[in-house]
Amino acid sequence: MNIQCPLPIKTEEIIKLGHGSGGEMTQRLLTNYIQPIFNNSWVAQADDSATLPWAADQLVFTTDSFVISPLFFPGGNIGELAVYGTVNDLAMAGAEPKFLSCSLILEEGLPLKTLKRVLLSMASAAKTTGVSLVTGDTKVVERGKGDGIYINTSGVGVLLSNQPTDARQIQTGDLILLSGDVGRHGISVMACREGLEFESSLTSDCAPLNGAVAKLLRAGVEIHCLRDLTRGGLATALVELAESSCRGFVLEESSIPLSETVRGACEILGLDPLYVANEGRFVAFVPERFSNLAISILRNTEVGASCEYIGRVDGEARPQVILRNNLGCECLLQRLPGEQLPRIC
Amino acid sequence: MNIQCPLPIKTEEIIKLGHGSGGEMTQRLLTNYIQPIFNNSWVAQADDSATLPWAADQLVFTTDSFVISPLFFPGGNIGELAVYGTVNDLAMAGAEPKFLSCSLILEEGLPLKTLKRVLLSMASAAKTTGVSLVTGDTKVVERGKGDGIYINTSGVGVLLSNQPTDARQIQTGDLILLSGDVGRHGISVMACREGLEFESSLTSDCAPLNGAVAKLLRAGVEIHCLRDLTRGGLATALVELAESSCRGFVLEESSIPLSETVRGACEILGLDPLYVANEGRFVAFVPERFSNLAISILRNTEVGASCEYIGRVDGEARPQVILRNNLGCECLLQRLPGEQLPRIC
Amino acid sequence: MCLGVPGVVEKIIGNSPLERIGKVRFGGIAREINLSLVPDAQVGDYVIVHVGIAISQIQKTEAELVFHYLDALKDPDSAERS
Amino acid sequence: MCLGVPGVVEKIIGNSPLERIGKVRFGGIAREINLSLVPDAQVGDYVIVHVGIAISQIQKTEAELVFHYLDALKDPDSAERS
Amino acid sequence: MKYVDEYRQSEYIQKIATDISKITTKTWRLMEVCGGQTHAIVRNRIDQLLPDKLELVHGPGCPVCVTPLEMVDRAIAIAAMPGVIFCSFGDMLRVPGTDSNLLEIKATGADIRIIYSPLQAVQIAEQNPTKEVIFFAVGFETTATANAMAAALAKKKELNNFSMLVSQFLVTPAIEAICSAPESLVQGFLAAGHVCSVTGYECYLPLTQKFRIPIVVTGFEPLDILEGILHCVTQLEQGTYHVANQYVRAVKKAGNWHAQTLLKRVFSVSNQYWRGIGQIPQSGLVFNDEYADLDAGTKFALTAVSTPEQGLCISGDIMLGQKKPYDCPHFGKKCRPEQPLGAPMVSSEGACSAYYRYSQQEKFSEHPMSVTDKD
Amino acid sequence: MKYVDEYRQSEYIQKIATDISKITTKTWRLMEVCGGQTHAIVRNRIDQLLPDKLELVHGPGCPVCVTPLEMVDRAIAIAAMPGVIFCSFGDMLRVPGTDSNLLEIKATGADIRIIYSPLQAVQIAEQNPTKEVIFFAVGFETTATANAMAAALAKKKELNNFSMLVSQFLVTPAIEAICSAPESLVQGFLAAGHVCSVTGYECYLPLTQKFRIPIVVTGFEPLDILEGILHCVTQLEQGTYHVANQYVRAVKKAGNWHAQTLLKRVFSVSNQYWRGIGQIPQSGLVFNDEYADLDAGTKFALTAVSTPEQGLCISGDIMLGQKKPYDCPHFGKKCRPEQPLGAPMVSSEGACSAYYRYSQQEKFSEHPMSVTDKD
Ligand code: SF4
Ligand code: SF4
Ligand SMILES: [Mg+2]
Ligand SMILES: [Mg+2]
Ligand SMILES: [Mg+2]
Ligand SMILES: [Mg+2]
Ligand SMILES: [Mg+2]
Ligand SMILES: [Mg+2]
Ligand SMILES: [Mg+2]
Ligand SMILES: [Mg+2]
Ligand SMILES: [Mg+2]
Ligand SMILES: [Mg+2]
Repeated sequence: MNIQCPLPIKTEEIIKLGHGSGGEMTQRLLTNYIQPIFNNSWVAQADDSATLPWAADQLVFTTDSFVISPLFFPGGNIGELAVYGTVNDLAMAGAEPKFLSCSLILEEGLPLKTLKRVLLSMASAAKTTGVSLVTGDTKVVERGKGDGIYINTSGVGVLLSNQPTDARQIQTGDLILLSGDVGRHGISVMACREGLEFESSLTSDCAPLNGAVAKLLRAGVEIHCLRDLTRGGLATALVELAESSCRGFVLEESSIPLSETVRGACEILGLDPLYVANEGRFVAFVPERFSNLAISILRNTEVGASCEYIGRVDGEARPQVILRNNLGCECLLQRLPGEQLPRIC
Repeated sequence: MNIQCPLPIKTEEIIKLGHGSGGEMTQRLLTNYIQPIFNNSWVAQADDSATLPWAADQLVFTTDSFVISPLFFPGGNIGELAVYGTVNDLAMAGAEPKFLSCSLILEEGLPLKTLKRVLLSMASAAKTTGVSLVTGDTKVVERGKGDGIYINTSGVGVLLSNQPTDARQIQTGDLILLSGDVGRHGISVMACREGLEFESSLTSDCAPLNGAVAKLLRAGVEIHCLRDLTRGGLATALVELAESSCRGFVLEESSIPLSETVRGACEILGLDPLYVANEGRFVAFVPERFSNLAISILRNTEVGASCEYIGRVDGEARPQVILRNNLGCECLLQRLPGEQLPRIC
Repeated sequence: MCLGVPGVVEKIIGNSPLERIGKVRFGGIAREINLSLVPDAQVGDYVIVHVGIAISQIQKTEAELVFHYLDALKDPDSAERS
Repeated sequence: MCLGVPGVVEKIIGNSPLERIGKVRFGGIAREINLSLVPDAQVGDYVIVHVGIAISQIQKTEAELVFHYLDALKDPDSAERS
Repeated sequence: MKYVDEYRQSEYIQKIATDISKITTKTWRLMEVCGGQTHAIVRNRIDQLLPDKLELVHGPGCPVCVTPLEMVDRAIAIAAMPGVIFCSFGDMLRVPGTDSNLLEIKATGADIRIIYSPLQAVQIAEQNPTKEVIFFAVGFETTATANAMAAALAKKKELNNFSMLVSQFLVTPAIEAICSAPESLVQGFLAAGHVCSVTGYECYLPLTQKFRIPIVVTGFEPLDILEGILHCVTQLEQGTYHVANQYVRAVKKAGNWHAQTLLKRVFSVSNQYWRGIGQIPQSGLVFNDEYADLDAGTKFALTAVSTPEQGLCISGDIMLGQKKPYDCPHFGKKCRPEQPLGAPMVSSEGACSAYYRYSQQEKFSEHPMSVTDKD
Repeated sequence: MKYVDEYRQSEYIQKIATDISKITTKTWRLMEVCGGQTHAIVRNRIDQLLPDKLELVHGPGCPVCVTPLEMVDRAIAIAAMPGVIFCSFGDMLRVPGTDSNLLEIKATGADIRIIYSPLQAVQIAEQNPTKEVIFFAVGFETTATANAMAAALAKKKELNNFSMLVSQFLVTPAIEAICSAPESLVQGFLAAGHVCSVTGYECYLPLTQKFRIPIVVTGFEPLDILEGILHCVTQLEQGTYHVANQYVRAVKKAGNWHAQTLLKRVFSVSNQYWRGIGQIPQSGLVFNDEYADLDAGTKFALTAVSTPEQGLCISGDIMLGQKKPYDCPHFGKKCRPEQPLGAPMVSSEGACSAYYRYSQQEKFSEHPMSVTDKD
């Protein structure tokens, strides 16, 4: 047997198990990457926790782990996603996001420059959304036990309004306002996945929603419920809300915004765009008397420029979602059993 | 070529990618596992966040991801560890832990009954420590991109005392109280690792520390700083504190409790027990006048039965840790560069 | 069975036997498609694609027949189709 | 070089050529160790183990010599060692 | 999208639906042969546009549904072997084998890749010379053409780590079998447009005459299907029976000569077992001698294993148009999309699954969400 | 722990240290040959117990330090091959090769296993018949004995997927080389107890006579080392030079016959290159003909690659006792344990690393924590 390559190519600077050992290498990761990039007094203290000022008698608390592949996709990356995702969950509770934690699970072999890009994105996403990344953790897992980077962010926020904003507040007659066209995130990620590659100029809808929500609430718009559309797409989010609220929703297919790119990709892969993932879209349940105000405010935000009313809450009490399609027929929307797989027929 | 096994053995119930799709399978995981096991009104609401009462003007916030292999080890498992770890970080800030989040990254193929065991452990650990697991998230990663289960817990708590408790409060003359013998967790995990296996009756020190801390603080013991010993062991924790506090510490090797088992394992593997991981030990910096009170209270707790004063804060300002060994010589303790590897010489 | 999606040929890229490859656009996306079984399809032509392979070329004139018929239906007298 | 740790033989498990295996205890832990190179070591004997293999057997009497010498040092007249 | 949007326009749809209602005077039972048609019908709820007198029944044209249990078991056994990359279309992954399915085998560590095109499997084989790459080549004539392309390319590239587990079906013998069944209630067929783009429709001419039954080739858009129904009902009402081609824009009478040539180059016609239905003579496509070395069935010889079909699933009756999913006692109870008992519940265009997903609104009280299950 | 704790008792240690101080009247420079002794000295700061007149210098007895650069590069190249499991002791993983080290190669995907015993490598080979298992067999006589056991077992089990990349060193020729160097300042040796448990110490008799220098075999506990120093200084002060055995409880004059027999069965003596020092005649152990098929160096023939040592590291001078780590201009600056420039900074008993870790208290102002570095 003869070895082809007498010496391995010089490896770039990468994550090694030692970076997760809690020793000198971990310390350097903290002082050379995390602290200067996140740059606030809490991470500078390098404690295992942050002690924060709090001036409210309620606290909204949420968590999400981000495990996306590829780490960088058209229109975003895992770092942005991790900040926006948690910020959005707080915004959806009607809260102003205040503080975020950042816990990294790094796979041995990750280039340090990739980590740096992701952390810089997180810092800039935090700045955009007005939150601080105040506490964190870093673990390193062996090669083949991770996928580059997994990020968990948890977040705390304060309520913006005294009115509760959740599924139980949904009322018959509420209009359902969708903030923009659906499916961009899922399709733009799929477009760069091995085997399904296609050409498109599509970018993910990945965006922070707290600004738009704050504008609506501060303008006095009464919002009964907010929900961001994530993994299961528009359909799954609405089915969940129908169940939690014990109300029926009726949607008009023709009013649901959809880009030509998302349509094309869904056609060739046999996917239903209503079940494709989003990362910067939400639905708001608005009583009719606020409907003009709400849409005019949302239209003037970056994330809501293409918003539309897509349906309303039905008088009937059945907790279900009916889609009235372009042919005039009524279809029941349900959760998919598992992931949506590309079909051949 | 002939196939040996004509049909695969019936697979047990396992995690599939569909469980992370956000669809029906995800929903079932939530309603059949998470909600009944964590069992509180916030997870029952199944929102993406929890809105919690808060009656304090400060908030302690922390996060940790747990990536341990094996998932079950003598004396504990990843679920307990994930709850106690975050509870302990809050306790170390002088806080009473209130609410925890739980974010799971599950590897395709994980048996559901393993997941259930871990979740039940988490629920019981939460009960023991008096916290509620109020919000969560579940992601599923492809086989070979995880290691069974990774868990992130983040936690929020309220300060127990008006006195700040952190490295910057450490004062010259403070005594360093160590809550028990060191290295049990690291060695008991190593004992069941492939290739290093050895026989011992050792169990991990994995335990919640909030009860003991609360007792000390409520009894009026003035504590300047608390730190739990984790990845880098006693030595790394103290080096970090010496740096943050800009003080020098002097330790007496003879007063550091160490079990015969940990000693034996460290001898044959060439490891230094002061750098071996712990999960239920802490150091407290106590002014001399409270030293008798502190040790008598801590001795009466389960986690502090073998506690000892191991050293004191030196008058000299050099931020370093000196270990006075059994021979009467002085050794400087420093961080290890990376992980501690077994040695042959 | 057999999901078939119409797309327009934007470019012919390769032309070896069994590997006549073209870029075909479907709405907002484009993809490389094997055009070996529709050797007459040229840039601008529409083809029906199934699992990455074009199985037939769309006949423009024939495609319009149904709409002529339907448009004629407006006129209640011409409801019968040839 | 050559980390060598003394342990006590607790049990002889195997005895084939090159594979004389015993359970050896080191403080609170025990491990299977190859005893082929210390064929005389029996249960209760101490051996020096290097990378899983016993390389020598500890001689009890010889081990005590140094302590006799040191204990004798208390007596200022016997500070010289043979 | 051109050639898509036009065929979904509400105004045209309404017109043609009205037309159908106008001419329908009796009860007629039509079978849409193909799963893609079923999908279009149920997804769009086209049934809501049709007069009550018209009944649509679902045919056997879903490869996911008719691939024999034994073949699924074989696929699972091969995929579970070490050193193997098993490539499959997404829809085959959930099909239940005797004890497991491909998705579960994947979860326990098998390297199973979901591909969009058979040509990708060939690429994967080229890129992984040290692995055995097996492609699960299921399908009717349309997909078989693509499969043949993959085989021919692998041959040209002289890959010897590539093989295909074939489970291929022909539509015409199936239609003949359905018509021949004495208990058959089907009065007209909507034949599958994409199959006919390859095969043409000359083969249907003798059938219309022999069984005195209309056969209309249709496309898959709502307007295509409605137009096809209109053609078919028109014939039935008039008592005529011939082959009509609704899908003129993509189907020629003689089909695609290049595709047919390629198919013949690689495959030969053989007897074929259809899951739930049984053996149909001359209804399958297997490798001919020249391509026999690409046959994964031979390359990975499976010690014969008897895999009798379970008695629970009535998929055969459903695919032959004799029963509806609602008639199955397990439908929506023991058998649900996330836990299918039979293949028609697997693919979203499998008849049972399609019914389940889009017809729940009529029977909300039996909503599966309320069923607590072990899972 | 028996035979450990007694040798660490403060009271005895103080007594013997006092004894040493009492008898030391001149400046003496002793070399502890073995890295294990260095580790014990520096970790316990035994230097603090000795009179200023006594100087301890570190010898070449650390396999991590003396394994040639080329051998490390070879290990890296083999470990990076697909289909390979590369087994190594933990300490070898951070040793710098020309461009990389084993830990980095592991991080980029190589299957590198840290083992506690060479016998585990044999087990891994048995359990993974489809993989090539290579064990990086570094060491002096003690470890070489264990390596020989692994080789003999693999032979007995007829494993043909197992091989060893050997880099083995003999202590006696190294001591002779140090003594022969005209610039040598070493006046007495503390020989390595564990090596002598295998070899015995008869081989040292001619050396003491030829170079008129005392050699004392010591154990590795603090009391062992101090007693060894006492023996050595006693001889020096009295002007005598013979071999003394402090480690009587574990070392016999003739050593371990069984171990020697096993060593000879598997290995033969050869010339050997020592990193930082150069070639020393008859100072290595390589496979003899009967075991040649286990030689990974032959099995995975590496196209000869010139790997000249970098000029930066003065490890040779350090290992020959001519310089101290502090004398190296890179010590604690460019060269630190987490980023070693030379092998002596790698293993915790490498001379430079030991000095770095335990001697920082004297030079706090140069504390590396304050060095900001790219990393
Ligand atoms: S519902 Fe299930 S069991 Fe019944 S026929 Fe359909 S697939 Fe078979
Ligand atoms: S400090 Fe580094 S460069 Fe200098 S001799 Fe030691 S190992 Fe070599
Ligand atoms: Mg959340
Ligand atoms: Mg979210
Ligand atoms: Mg959300
Ligand atoms: Mg942490
Ligand atoms: Mg990976
Ligand atoms: Mg923490
Ligand atoms: Mg912690
Ligand atoms: Mg901590
Ligand atoms: Mg979530
Ligand atoms: Mg794994």
